[in-house]
Amino acid sequence: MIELNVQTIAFLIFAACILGGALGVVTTRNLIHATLYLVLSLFGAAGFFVLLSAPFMAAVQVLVYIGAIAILIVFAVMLTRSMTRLRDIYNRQWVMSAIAAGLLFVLLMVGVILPVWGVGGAQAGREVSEVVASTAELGTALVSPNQFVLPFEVASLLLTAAMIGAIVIARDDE
Amino acid sequence: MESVCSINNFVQCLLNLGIAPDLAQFINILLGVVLVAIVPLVTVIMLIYIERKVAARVQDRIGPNRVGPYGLLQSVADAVKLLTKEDITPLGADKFIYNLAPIIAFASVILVWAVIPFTPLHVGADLSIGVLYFMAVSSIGTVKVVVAGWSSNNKYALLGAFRTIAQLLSYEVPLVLALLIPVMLAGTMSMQGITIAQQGMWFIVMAPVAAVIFFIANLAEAGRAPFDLIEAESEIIAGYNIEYSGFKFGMFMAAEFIHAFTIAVLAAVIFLGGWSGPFVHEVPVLGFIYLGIKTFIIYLFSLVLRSTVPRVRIDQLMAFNWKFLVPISIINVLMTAFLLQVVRALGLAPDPAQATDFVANLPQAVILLLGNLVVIGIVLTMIRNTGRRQRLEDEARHAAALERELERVSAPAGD
Amino acid sequence: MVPLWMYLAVAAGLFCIGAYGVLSRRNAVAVLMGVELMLNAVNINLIAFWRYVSPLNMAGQAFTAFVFVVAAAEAAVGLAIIISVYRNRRSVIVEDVDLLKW
Amino acid sequence: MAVLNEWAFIGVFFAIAWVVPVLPIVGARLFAPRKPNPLKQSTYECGVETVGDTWVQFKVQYYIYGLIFLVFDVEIVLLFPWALAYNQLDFFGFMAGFLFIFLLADALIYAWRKGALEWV
Repeated sequence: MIELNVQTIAFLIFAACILGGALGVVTTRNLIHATLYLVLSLFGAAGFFVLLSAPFMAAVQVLVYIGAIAILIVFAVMLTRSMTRLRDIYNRQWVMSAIAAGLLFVLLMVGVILPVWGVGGAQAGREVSEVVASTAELGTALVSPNQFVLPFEVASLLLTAAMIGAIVIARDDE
Repeated sequence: MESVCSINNFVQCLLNLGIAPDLAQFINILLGVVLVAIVPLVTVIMLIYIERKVAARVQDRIGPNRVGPYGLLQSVADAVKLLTKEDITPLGADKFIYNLAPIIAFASVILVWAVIPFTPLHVGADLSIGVLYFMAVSSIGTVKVVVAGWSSNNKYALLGAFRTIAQLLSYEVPLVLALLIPVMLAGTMSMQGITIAQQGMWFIVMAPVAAVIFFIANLAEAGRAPFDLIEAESEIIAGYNIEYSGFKFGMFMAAEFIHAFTIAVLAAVIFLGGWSGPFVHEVPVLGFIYLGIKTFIIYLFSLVLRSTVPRVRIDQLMAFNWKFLVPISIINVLMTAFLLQVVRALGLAPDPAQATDFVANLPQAVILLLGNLVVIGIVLTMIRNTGRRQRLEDEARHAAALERELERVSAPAGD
Repeated sequence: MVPLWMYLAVAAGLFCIGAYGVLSRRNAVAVLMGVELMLNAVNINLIAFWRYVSPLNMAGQAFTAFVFVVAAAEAAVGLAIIISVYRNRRSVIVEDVDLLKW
Repeated sequence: MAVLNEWAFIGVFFAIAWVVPVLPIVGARLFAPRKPNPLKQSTYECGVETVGDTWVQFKVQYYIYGLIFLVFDVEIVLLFPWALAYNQLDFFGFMAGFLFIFLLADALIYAWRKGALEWV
């Protein structure tokens, strides 16, 4: 069904990283370990982006998620250190949550993904273009008035606001 | 001609021998990886010797001179010593993660070499996002600090790790801001592309401020003096790698040395034109030599800096970054962007066809250089004024304290 | 190339695992990690659709970039809130933060 | 395909970069003596047994630096496509980038005036 070439093998490795890491995140008691599993999962996603010819996004993924957000989570874990050795890591509704998540997955797969994009699905036979837009085109699109210049500036504003808010909340002065 | 096997036609050569195309491709890649990886591994052995010699000379000592001729085999002796040292894992350490940290440390440094262009023809992988690849790989370096500091189960290691992370994170900001300028000038993020764009004019002429910021921030990223708080022995013993011994500690050390050399190579590639030099297109191997010379000049400069400048304090370190480097980098990016628009409006930008021509690049370079000089002038004036004010305040405070002291001493005598 | 549905399947799996983490963990930091996983699943979907459906239109990549921005803002503010709550109540267990509950 | 070849190189390099440091560490086991005892394996804290938890409480200032870094990192990374395409941008493109960086500088000025950049 699917030919086994280098790309497929790489895909399988990265998929294992993503899903294995994600399972580690939600099941590990030790939060530092959970963060490292999160890093593994995010790294797998970066590999996916490379396979999908979006290397810029892969670099951003590593730079922002692994280099910054994961580190920030470690800081937060350390700052709230007495909370890292809870006896119960799950709340009372964890069985319900597991059922809900499982059902959601089945619904997504059987209800949406397989009938439309799966083998013999409605959209499965689409031609995939070999030509891919470059990162420079992303740059032009981001500041072009007909495309994304407004979201671009709003993103900057959002980050500024987030930073100001977070500083005000996190500092313990006055 | 065809019967000669060299790096340049290796795949063809293997195919002639009757090897399957996929396998030939794989062998080619593997050989390339080994060749690229050997460069830093071999140089690190030399670097330790050179570093000790230079530091010794600056401090009016002789340095290593016992092992082998001129002490040349000192590094080998060091390696053998580390290899035979007992490898102690502290009780309560998180074993798996504890062993992972030195490996991440080494891998995160050596991976940068994959995108370094050695000659016009030879580059490991000419990624279209080379510059960001370097940033991404070096940001993995912070993970090693977290991992090492946390898994050692030692207060000092954890405290050192936190300081180190604060330093590494902070200095990444001016580093990335400084990298924006070569990308802007070259119009590409590939390392090879940036080198080619400097055929006409090195970027250090067009963007000296960015080059200096890049160099300083990289020194801090590598934890080199004067930013070596990471291993400030007198304050936090040895920082995050305090509990490591034997060859795991050796891995941290080797990674640090290679990192110091890597930043020199990156500065040479991004700002000093990499392999470019006379006759490089006729004899590509010359490019390797040019790059080596440029790299070693920068590396020696960082060594002299290491031996002459005192270590900064942690609060000074942070203030220097956030209140000095970052604002200057932001102003620098804006100024360069504005001047490039001015250059384009005046029609002085070099024609893409003549991008490698020195004269065609001259007007643009002069305008950018003038802009940079203005920034440097303003910054130096501000530093002088601030320094003068600070000195006057200090002197006034001292004088007041002295006066109080004199009054206190002389008062009983008057009674 | 690997067919599109396999990417979507991995993304759906990641999303559901993240959702499970958000719904079931007691520690607020772990809940936030679950949210990050879900955002990542979204990113994988965006890039996969961009590549397979409209690789010449920049909307997919631009959206991913904005998801990065939002994820960063969310992590920064979310973790700051967690730290603040910990300072005031000595706990980051989500069930303990119940002042608004009656 | 050629582009993915470059990435195949990175992939192989990645594998090698992990193998290279593992070899001497494992190799050292052959030469190095191994005589662990509790005293030797105790943590290196001035000879005294570790008192209390290793996880001392940290200053929130570390988090603040991390936070400012995160915001800057994301913003600058978004600027890279802009810088890459700068040769093709007109004055409007410059102004868009200028506004973007200006807002970034705003955040820095706020943090500065608020005293969030002070170490102590």
